[in-house]
Amino acid sequence: MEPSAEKLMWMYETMLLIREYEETMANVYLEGKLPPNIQKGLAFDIGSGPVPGEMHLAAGQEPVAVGVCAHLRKEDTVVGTHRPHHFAIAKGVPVDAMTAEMFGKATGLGHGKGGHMHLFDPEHKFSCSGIVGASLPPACGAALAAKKMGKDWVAVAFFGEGAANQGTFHEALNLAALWSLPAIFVCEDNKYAISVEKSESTAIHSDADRAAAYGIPGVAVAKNDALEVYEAAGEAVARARKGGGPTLIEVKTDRYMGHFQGDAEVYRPKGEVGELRKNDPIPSLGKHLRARGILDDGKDAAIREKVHGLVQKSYEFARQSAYPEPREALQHVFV
Amino acid sequence: MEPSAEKLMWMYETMLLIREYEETMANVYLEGKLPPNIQKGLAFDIGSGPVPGEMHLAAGQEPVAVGVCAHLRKEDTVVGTHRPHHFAIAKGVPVDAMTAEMFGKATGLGHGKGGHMHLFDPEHKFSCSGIVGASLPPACGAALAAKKMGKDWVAVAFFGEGAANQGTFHEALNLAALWSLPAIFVCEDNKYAISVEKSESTAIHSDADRAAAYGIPGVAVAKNDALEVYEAAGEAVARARKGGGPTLIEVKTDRYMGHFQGDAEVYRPKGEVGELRKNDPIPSLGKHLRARGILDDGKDAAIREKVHGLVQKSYEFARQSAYPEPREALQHVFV
Amino acid sequence: MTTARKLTMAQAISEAIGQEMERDPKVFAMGEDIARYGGIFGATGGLLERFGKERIMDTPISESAFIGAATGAAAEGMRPIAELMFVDFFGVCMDQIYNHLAKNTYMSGGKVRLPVVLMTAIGGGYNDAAQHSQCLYGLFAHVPGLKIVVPSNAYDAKGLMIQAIRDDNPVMYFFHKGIMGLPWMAYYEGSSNEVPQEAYTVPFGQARIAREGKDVTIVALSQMVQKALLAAAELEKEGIGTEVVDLRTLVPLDVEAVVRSVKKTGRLLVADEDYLNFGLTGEIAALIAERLDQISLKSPIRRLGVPGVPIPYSRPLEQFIIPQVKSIADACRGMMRGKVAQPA
Amino acid sequence: MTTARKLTMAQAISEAIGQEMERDPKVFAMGEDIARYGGIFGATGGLLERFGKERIMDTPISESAFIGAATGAAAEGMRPIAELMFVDFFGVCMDQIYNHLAKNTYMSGGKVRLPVVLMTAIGGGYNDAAQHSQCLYGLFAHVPGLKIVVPSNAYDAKGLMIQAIRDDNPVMYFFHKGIMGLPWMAYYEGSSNEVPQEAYTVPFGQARIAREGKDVTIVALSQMVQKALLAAAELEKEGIGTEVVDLRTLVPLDVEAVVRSVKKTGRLLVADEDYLNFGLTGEIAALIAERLDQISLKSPIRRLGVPGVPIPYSRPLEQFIIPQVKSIADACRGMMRGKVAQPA
Ligand SMILES: Cc1ncc(C[n+]2csc(CCOP(=O)(O)OP(=O)(O)O)c2C)c(N)n1
Ligand SMILES: Cc1ncc(C[n+]2csc(CCOP(=O)(O)OP(=O)(O)O)c2C)c(N)n1
Ligand SMILES: [Mg+2]
Ligand SMILES: [Mg+2]
Repeated sequence: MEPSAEKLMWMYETMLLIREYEETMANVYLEGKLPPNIQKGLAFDIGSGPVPGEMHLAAGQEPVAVGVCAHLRKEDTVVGTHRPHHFAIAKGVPVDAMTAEMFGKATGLGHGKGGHMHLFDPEHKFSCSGIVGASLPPACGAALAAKKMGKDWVAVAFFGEGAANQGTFHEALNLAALWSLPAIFVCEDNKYAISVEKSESTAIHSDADRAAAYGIPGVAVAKNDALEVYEAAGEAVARARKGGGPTLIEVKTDRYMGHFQGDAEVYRPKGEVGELRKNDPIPSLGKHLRARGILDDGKDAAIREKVHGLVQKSYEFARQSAYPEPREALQHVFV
Repeated sequence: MEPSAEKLMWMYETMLLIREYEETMANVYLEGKLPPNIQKGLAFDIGSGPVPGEMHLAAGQEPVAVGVCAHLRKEDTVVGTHRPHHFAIAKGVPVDAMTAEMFGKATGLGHGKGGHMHLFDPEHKFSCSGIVGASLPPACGAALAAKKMGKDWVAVAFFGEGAANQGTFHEALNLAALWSLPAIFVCEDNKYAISVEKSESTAIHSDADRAAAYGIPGVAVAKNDALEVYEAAGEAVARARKGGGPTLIEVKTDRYMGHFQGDAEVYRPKGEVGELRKNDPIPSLGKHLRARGILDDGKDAAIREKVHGLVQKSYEFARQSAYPEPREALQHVFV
Repeated sequence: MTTARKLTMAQAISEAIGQEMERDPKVFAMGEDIARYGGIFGATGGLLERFGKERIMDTPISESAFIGAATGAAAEGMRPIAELMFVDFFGVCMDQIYNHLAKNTYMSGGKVRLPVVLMTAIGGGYNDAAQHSQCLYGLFAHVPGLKIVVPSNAYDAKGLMIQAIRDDNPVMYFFHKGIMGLPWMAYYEGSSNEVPQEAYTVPFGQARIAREGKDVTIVALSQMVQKALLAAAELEKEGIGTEVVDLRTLVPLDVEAVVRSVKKTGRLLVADEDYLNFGLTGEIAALIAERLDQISLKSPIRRLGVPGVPIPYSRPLEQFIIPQVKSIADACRGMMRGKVAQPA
Repeated sequence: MTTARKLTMAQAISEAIGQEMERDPKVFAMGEDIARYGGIFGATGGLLERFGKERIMDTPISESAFIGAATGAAAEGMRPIAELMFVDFFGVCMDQIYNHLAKNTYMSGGKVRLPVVLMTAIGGGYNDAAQHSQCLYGLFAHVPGLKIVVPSNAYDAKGLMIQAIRDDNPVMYFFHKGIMGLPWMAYYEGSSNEVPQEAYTVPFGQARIAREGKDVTIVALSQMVQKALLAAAELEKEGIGTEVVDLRTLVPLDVEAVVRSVKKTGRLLVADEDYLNFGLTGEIAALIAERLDQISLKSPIRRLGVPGVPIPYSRPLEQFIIPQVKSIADACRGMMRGKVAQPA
């Protein structure tokens, strides 16, 4: 199922947007965290700078987000992970409010209360969680609600290969299969859960094989490629919309940065990332677009400029926005 | 692998013991719980009588316990469930102290502190839990300890088909497979989790198929038969002892009584239990023994008498024993 | 016009759920054995027959999955009721409850609404031992983001359940097995009372003065209110006037009702079936200790609860560690003889 | 002879574990990223290299499985140390912790010994938001069956860890990220102190008077001790003498140390980073409120803690809801002006 030219352009542009977003964040995140502006003796201070706290970036994993979200409508639900930006951007979450959230500003998605791992945008039906494996049950709930309301909406839960060993994976897949829910479970296998390699966490090679335990289709996407993800997700989404129940998709993908920013990556062979970057999925999609005749140098430059402008504007918006008043901390426990 | 005559006799006798134990308990449990000795308006009072609280009996499920435990040594670990008596008896837990525990007496396995769902006998390496799915992780731990200590001991976790949808099932099987632990996971599929039929809880027919999710052998025993369980368990135990890692075994078995005593079983088709009892695994094993020439009427009567005496003595022991002093409630939080 | 009949608490709860399900098609229920079985403690009795299995849904034994699904469905506008069969099982699904259901509204800056009722059975006294007899509402009141409802009788149970279902926030609703009025478990008669047929609400955060008295305040909730009332009847014979404050909800907590009563009596006993240490009893005591500039005590505060041990199985042991009518009465008697030191 | 060097708390903890692993082959450790990574907060730094991956074991992200496995292995005579990376994740594995690890000894009548150390990171202050910044030791102290250790400095951390490993009971060991002395997170200098090279123990249930004073008692633990000491230094300039009681362990709790200090000062502030309601602060306040026949207060008791909201992400919000040096000092100042009502 070859995507339309429009979809292809959307995927390409969105991947560029994600990549530039993440690379920009990697830089912004370092602001104020390095000597001499931090406590003496520290090499880096996670709690300083405009964007404090943990930061998990998804550069390299763009194909998973865009290949799936290319099939989604606004009414479809996406639940992401602790590494959520690529999903959020691909689902259409406004980048400025998302950035402001990570700056802890009042204009942020959650008035600065959530932060990087807790981005909630009910309008675009996006949420995520800092707890590994926590995305799957709520996605079942969204799918159940769609079914109850008689809609052909679907719900997608993303999670890492590390999360596939959490109990929620099992419970949610069984529930979704049992109730034939319009849910798609997408495992991002980026080979690592922080420092732990998949072979040290998972008894089998491909999590797609676990679909058999629930009698649902399991699809392994062996290449970090937007088009391959697009194809697998297309079938799954179509099946779910038609009432055909859930699908488990595993995508082999690549994490270009540390688990979190500041990760010294002692566990990774030197040069691994360099090797991975040789298969960067963005230029390879670009090549495909050019071969299809829908991208040329001029268009490419225009897209990149647009993306750059959007990213710059978002960070600027975040920087310029005001912090919430301290006492607002006491609001919003309940609606 | 046909069991030795001695093993066969042990299995037969142990099944008879379990059956008589459970049937006796069903009667004793009712003592003091029925009108007119209870609060006006009640039909039954779970908190009265010599054995108060919940009571889950395993009549009909004897093949699972004896078929597996026939392969075990004293040093092997068994972790049971909320329905634990058949496992405990087959593992060699002294029936008198076990009964006294359920009478809440000071001579009980846990000085009356544990009760029916919490039988601990470290000497015979038996424990259990009232929490569904909780047997699997500690069995992994016992297996890990055996491995660390360089012993060829194994650990068995029993659990119901309902428990196979709990997250611990998944986490424990992956861990055991990953670390190649000498563990055997035995699922008792008695078709119901309280009132919920397996088809309403589980997306696939046989939980044995879930072994594929962990790359370990999965064996389905389709008949409620001690010899078939014996065979499947024999392979699994032998493999585990040799360092070959874990096995998942599912046994289709039958629950002859309510989920707990007092269960009106509104969810069961009338007559179902009558049908199930036609395939009672005890007479069928008896027949096999007779065919092998190791059982005759005289021996059968002698075994039954022995079993009867043991059961009677156990209940008598429990009845005669004293309650712990109330203040003992404050002891044993810590050793 | 109000038609009242005497109902058990189980009947009152299932009536409340049924009425709300009729009123609002977005309400549905999920849980283990809640459909054909009607709930192990009868909280959904008769509802399957009326609403069918699309709205009264039996689940696998996958508490994380179905409670998490309740959160997800609520975010989409549904109003799920989930039953956690015994509160003792919270440990298999606590993450979905307290890191998500309880926090998503806050983390979203109030954008996400999660109208979920999570109901669950609590309490001991019938020898179900350490894994099936706990209360634990104090633990849930400790972590932020959940409203905590703990009724003591059928009338309140119905009104609080309707209030809970209509609330746009996550509500945990705790029913004590020993006041449900089940045909198979002893219960306190006082918990079955007159319940109007019509739907009505009991607001959160308003304690009920279950009995007025001038000498001692007993703060209690759930089954312990029934025990306190029996103790109060005893004490009355001895001329001791006992005021029983039924908290009804822990979050929100009616601090003023407690303060008002203790100001009047000068003596406070907190009687509870939850664990004594680091929980409810300490909180109530602290509320008074923080206000000793306004409140004159006649006796040190007393607390009764389960004293830092798991619930033992054996009857004499269990009876010993759970506060009983007699221990409540004795504590009150002791307080009548109490004194406090002069301020330094 | 004792050789002391200044160590960070992370170094002190890993040193303690390493020394015990050398002494006792039954000790081993399991957890996420504890091997090659040395633990996200350095508690197992350098141990993989010394002990190999059979004894320093990375696990899958399956907390129920590996913590349950710790229980199972301990029952067989091993002495596992398990790390739950952040205490905030307890919800995925609480059943294995509190229905099994914490209760099996009791339910077995004392027959089952479970020498497990479950260590975990706590605390906020670096903007890790609602799911990675909690303390929650109060919750674990509330449920019976777990010893609860919460060190405030490297010296105590080492001695308490060795004590924990040698204890035959389950011990939960909470280290605050903001006092570990990590090269990538701000920490309080007072938490890095002189630590003897040799193995030594710090007994459980013995609070430490971190500073003596005559006017106000501050009861605190973990990082809050460091904050209290800084507040005390401020207050000293104003002539207010502050006694800082570092609880060190919550179970067992050194009630006498608290009572003794409050008897002396007549004023109690409980300063805590855990949730304020239904938890630690209430318990400490109640201990005094129960003893008002022996203790004369000069001011109502004061409590500081996180006031019933999830931990917000944004810096000004987080700083506002977590008690700081200034809020501690202010509370003490307020208490110096406090009065209590005359006994009625
Ligand atoms: C239940 C739980 N356990 C542990 C963690 C700590 N943690 C955060 S991310 C992570 C690794 C996740 O690996 P994976 O699922 O593969 O996702 P990736 O980071 O590779 O995107 C861990 C262990 C957590 N957040 N939640
Ligand atoms: C985590 C948890 N959830 C629910 C229960 C209540 N419960 C006790 S037994 C049971 C059914 C178990 O079914 P199954 O595993 O098939 O075992 P069986 O009773 O058939 O032997 C349930 C739901 C529990 N004890 N623990
Ligand atoms: Mg990964
Ligand atoms: Mg079953």
